[in-house]
Amino acid sequence: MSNASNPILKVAGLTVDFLSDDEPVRAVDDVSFHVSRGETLVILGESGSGKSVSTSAVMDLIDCPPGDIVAGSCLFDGVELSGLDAEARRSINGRRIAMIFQDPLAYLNPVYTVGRQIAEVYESHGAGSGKAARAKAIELLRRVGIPEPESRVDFYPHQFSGGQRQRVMIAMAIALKPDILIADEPTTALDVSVQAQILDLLRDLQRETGMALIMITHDLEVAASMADRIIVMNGGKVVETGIAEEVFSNPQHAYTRRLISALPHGDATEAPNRRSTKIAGETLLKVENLTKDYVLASGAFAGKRTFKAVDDVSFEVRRGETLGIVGESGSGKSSVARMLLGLNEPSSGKAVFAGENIFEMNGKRLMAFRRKVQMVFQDPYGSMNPRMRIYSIISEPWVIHRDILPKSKWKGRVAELLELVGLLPEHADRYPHQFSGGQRQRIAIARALASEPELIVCDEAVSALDVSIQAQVIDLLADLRTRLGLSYVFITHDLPIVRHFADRIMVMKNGRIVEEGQTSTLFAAPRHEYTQTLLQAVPKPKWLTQAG
Amino acid sequence: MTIITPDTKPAAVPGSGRVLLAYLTRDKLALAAAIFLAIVVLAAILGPWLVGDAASRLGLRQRNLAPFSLESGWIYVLGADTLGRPILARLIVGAQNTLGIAAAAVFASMLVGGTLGLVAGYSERWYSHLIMRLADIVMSFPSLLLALIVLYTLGPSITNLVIVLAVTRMPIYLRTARAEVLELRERMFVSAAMAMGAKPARIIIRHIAPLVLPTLVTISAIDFATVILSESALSFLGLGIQPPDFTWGAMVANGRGYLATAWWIAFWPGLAIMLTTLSLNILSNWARTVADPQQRWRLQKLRKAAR
Amino acid sequence: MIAYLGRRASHSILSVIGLLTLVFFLTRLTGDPSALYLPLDSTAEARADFARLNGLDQPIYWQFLEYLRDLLQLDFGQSLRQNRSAIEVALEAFPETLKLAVVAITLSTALAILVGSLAAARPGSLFDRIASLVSLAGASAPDFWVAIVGILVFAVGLELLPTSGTGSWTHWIMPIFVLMLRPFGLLVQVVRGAMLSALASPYIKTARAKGLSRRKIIFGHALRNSLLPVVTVAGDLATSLINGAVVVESIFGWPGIGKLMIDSIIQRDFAVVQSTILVTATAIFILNIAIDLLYAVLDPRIRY
Amino acid sequence: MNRTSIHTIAAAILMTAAAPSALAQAAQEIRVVLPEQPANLEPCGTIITNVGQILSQNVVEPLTVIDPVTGQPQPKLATEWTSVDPTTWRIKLREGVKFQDGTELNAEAVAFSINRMIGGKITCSNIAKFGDAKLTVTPVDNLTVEIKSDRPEPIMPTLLSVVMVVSPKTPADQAVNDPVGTGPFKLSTFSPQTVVLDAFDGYWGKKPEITKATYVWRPESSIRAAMVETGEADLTPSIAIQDASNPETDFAYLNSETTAIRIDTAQPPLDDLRIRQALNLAIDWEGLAQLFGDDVKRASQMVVAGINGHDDALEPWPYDPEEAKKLIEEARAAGVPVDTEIKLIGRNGIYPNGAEAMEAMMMMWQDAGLNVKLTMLDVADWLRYLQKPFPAERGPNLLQMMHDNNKGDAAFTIPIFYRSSGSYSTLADPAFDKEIDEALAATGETRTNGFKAIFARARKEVVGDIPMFHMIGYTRVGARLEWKPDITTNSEIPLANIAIKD
Repeated sequence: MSNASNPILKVAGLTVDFLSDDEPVRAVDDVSFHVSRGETLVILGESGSGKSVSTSAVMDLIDCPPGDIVAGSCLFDGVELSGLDAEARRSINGRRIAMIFQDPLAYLNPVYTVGRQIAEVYESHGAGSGKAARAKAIELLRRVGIPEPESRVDFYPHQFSGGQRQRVMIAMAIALKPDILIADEPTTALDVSVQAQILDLLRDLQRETGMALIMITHDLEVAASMADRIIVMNGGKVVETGIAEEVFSNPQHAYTRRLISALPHGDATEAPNRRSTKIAGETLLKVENLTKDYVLASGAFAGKRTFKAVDDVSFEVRRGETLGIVGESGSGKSSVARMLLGLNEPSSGKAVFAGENIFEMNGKRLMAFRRKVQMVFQDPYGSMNPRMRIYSIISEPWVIHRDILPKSKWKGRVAELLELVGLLPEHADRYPHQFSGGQRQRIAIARALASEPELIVCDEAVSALDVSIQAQVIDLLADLRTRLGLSYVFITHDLPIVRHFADRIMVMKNGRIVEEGQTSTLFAAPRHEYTQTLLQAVPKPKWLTQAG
Repeated sequence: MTIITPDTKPAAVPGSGRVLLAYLTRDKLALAAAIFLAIVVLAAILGPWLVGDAASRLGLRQRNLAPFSLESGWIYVLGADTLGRPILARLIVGAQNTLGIAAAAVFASMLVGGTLGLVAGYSERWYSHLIMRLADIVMSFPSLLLALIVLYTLGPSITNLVIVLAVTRMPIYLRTARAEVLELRERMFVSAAMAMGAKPARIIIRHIAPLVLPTLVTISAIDFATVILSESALSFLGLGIQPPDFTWGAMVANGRGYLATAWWIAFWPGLAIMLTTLSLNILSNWARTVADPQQRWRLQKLRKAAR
Repeated sequence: MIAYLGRRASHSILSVIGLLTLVFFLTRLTGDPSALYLPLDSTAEARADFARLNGLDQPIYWQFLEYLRDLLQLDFGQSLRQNRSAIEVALEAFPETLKLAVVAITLSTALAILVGSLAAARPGSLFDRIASLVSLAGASAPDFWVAIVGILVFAVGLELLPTSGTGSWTHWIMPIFVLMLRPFGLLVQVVRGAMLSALASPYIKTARAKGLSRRKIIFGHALRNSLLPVVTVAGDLATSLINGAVVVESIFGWPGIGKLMIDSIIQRDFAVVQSTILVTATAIFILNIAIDLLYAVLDPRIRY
Repeated sequence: MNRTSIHTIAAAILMTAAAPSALAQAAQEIRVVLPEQPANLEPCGTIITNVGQILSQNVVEPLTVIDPVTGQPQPKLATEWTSVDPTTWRIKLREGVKFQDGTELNAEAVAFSINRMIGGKITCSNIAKFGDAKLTVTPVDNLTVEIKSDRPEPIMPTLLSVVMVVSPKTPADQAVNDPVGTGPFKLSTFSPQTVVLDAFDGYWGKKPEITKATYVWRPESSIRAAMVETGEADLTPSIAIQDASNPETDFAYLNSETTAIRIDTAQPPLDDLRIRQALNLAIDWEGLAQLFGDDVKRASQMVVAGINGHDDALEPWPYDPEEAKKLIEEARAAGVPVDTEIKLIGRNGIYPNGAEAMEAMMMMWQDAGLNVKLTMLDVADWLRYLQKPFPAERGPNLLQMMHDNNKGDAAFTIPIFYRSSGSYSTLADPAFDKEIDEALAATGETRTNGFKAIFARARKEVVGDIPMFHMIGYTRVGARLEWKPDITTNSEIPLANIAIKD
């Protein structure tokens, strides 16, 4: 399938710096790649690897300054792009090379209808305007699978779901049947099942138009499922390049190997088991018939319209156990967490913790409860006050709960906690923004541990992290559980992550529990249709699917 | 388990003095503004000591003395006012009242407005609604009427002038603080603190207020300029600072009748006001650029790599 | 939507009532108007007559109740100074101010959008620097000072424009110019700032990837998204103009509500003070609601 | 098109647009620019400057007018007056006078006008000149009225100069903004921007040259001056001294206003005569005068020359800082609390450069060794200090004042300022009261000499005030007008006296 002899785009020796007060930061260092018609090239790398910058350079999307294209050539269909004047360059963008982005909500202009934004592509390249452009836009929307395109063409981006928005972006990109489509992390923010649909769409379109596809991703499974060829980037450099199957089956570079080993494999035997070893029989938390209604609108005549975010959920967690709650966005899993932490009020139901209903607690009792249950949040950037030093962040529970620790011992204990989570005592003087995402999540765990809890609720605690870091943080959590006898409620959208960590798994959809069971049982024989979909939605390597 | 150390060196924080100074030198206009403001502040602090009582000593024989003549001494270089007092000396002494009043008014309105805004934004109790209605009322309450009421009931004094100016500017801070809080209280670190059991007071003071403050400080720079101008408008209407106290605004207002015959009486203080407010605006623009990670590079050295 | 409007309107009415109550009692703290309306050498008897004629001899809470009773019958009281209905005086002056404010705010917003977006298109360029400096300098000068210098230069010195007053369109030039200075200066900064952050938004990357022209990106995509903060600030400035064009009105002899307000305040013409505040406050609250509605027009994500 | 030509065209457009307003003033029409908008046009308020300057002698006419030179009443709508007995005056009215609404002027109309003034149903400023006198008016025949007062009123003919006669069709129980009088002009428009007067064809006297007068108002003196300079207006009765820079058009006039500082003689240390004398001596009067122009007259008493009772021979206080210091030291030695803070209370906008004058005087008194502190107040606040009852906790204070007596007789001055019952008076001297009462009851030479003696005693023995200056007003008159201001200009600008040069 690859047609390396006649690439449509050939990038050679691309080097991009970002300038500031310090030494220039080299984002992309001597990167070369090429792609041919009908071929899919995947650029794989973790955050900060320079994978997006290299394609932005091809699209002329880098502002210079502060960007600085130090060297490199981009030969597109025989034309050197870097030497073109603005007008000529513009005629290539959108018409011959198109691009889609990670977060379509941000990348679509919020104040214009999608129809207008699609029609704009035709208008600015002289390919139709007015009614004709609109008709074409409707056709495109139909092609990318937007239902009722005739009416949805006049909707604004925020009126679509995440997957539909990405479809709109794709429609806009393929409007003029470009030679190359660059897809920058197109499925990262989407649920697994939606991700599969979008990837299918991209594959179909590529088959139809014969365009070259450059796909940027950090997700090894996505990469494997799409790539003909693959280049792996790390620290701005290409560390490995080759035919996808070869790279995956026989990685040459140490970094690639590390990435692939961090992957939570479908095959249970390969990865270390991080499940609990000792689970006491004692029930720590028992949730009964938990329900949360949100009032959508209340009019004088219409009456209340309510939406059940959590619908009659019951489960229990035993001491030393890890319960995984899995569900896609809108499944109600986070609402459960917030109610357990007392951040939101439930509409009805009970949650008995150590013999007492959480929702009826107040005053002293509630304070005592808050010591025993802690939370680790999804976003390690947002869950810490950016103006507070690490010392203040970790010691805050002691300020609130005066009886935990005398002030004289705080410093020592902060150092202990930092070491416990794999950081250094001297980090206590720094601010959150001086740490990487994984390190911040360790700090969040240290803070959670500060009040000596019995249960930690982790809400998507590793979802925002790079794959290799995810594994490290889960290792840490597993290790702490063993050492401190903790229990976890581990909430995630990513089924594979909990496979080796959770003892039991509960799958949620639309506020209800659809399936619950021991992890191994659930993975081996998913009973519910939805669980099966989730498991199957995990992308399969292209070479396997094509072979099969 | 691997120990992961943070990146070798923390990035240059745009808070450290040396970095800020470097950014300042790269924007010549901002540098000039900063130097001018520094001089004005120095004059305000040292002024009375520098010129002694020259600013209030009568010189009826030097009435409306024209500027740029050194015959009567250097202090008369900018001319003399209607009572023959040297304008230069009055500018220097007037800086103290002008800046003092503006600073006190801005600080007071930021403090009160900010606090009320924090409360109104965080809580949804009845008093939050009351605060918002109160803000509405203050917004549509004519500042002139307030000035007169205060002038009449409390008497003419600098403190009372500060009260008037502070009250009229307060809603800006209140609304801004509230809007910020509405957004901040949904942030995860606030949820985290709540989950830990932190009381509302602690969350507001420890977690939300420090993040609202920079926005309020940015507004206050522009507001400082507004307050100086409002104060001079009050003087124009006779409701501002009352003799024998004076500010630049009052100097312009009193000298305005002489613009056709002795322009310097109103010109110099007008220029002082203009340069001061202009400098403040320029500096706050500069500060915005510094604070914006997207724009900060404009103030950086941008040394390119060797090719 | 209608529920929202209803809620806003009820809040506004509440605020207006609160405002009027506050004004009623506070203004009466500022002294007895009879001292100002009667000659200095009037007899005590004449003063008593005056108080009786104007209802000032009643206890203040009684006066307030009477005021409320009259309000319900749409009687807003008599002007002490002008011998006629206070609301009539206020409504006569208000359009004059409104004309000035509307023209000044519209012009300065339009100009500021043009200048601000051009400045933001090439940040740091000569145009950007000059535009910022000039607009800020204009916004930094005391307006009465600019107005008087303007008259001396353009009317007396160059004899190009009339000094003051109303009449032909030339009479509008200087007052509008002076009124525009500050809004224009502030708005240029707001537009520029909003444009810079809009131009750094992801959707601008999309537009560039689509191959749109620079002009379309700046005026089509970035500008439209920058309008929200501009509308907010322009609304605030319009509010202050409705309340405070007093300096310009006073200097240029423009018979607006600001001048009326200051005259009434100084003369303790309480009924007129209350009526002008009723008129301006109502206008301000209507303006605020209109701005909220404009938000929804400008940003489809906003729905009430 | 290049830039220069754009400029030229722009300028040309501006010129043509501006031109009509200047040309619109046809030969017989004038525009007058006043400092303030008249609040209303009630004829009973003509003693208020901005009402009187429009209405007085133009729309409405009084029974008598005061001669600006002699201070004596002259006939206007009244042609003769005789005192029947000490409390009764018989007034003969002019014949053939018609109101602008066609009604005839007769005794009934005059009785109506006076009863309207004194009826208490409208706020009437003019009536204040009569003090607390009770009047009864009876028409004797068609053109004769008899006015009785409850006590002797020797200056009744002078007082009649504030009686503006209005048409009997005027509502008696409410103030009006559309006065109808007998004057040579009738009111045409009264809007928030202008007052327009048109000539009245049926006027009884000589027809004025001017056919139409438009009044506008601008608070800024420099703008009023500019308007006359550019021809946008023909006349402004009041500009600030610094704007009176063109001798061709700018005329100074003694405007009957006298400025002074009142000393609160009841409060120590001001109850000590030496301190009061020192206050007078410590001021550099010549320097201070520069604030008000070269033409101001140093005042030794509260009325200007031409007012019955003014004493030309009375010397004002000289400037003698040494003597002032000496007096203060003497007082200190005698145990007077010289260092007590004395409040100098000024009023915003009382007269041009008023605040500057207060600042200057404060500095001079401080130099002399007195602890004087200036406070500037708003009118209403200042009035509390001016008029009885004074605020209880007022402390020692000096009050900035200005007195305007253009009614020809010191009776409008002396009792208010110097009698213990006077509403501005801080004095309480029964002997002085008696002297005042006697002078007020007298007529002719006795009256004049009595007043003179009172002024002399106030200046030399009592020292209850610090007379400053007899003030000067400045007018700017457009080149095409023939008109000079006089002492009455502050209260009236009769259009009939204005001529248009060819």
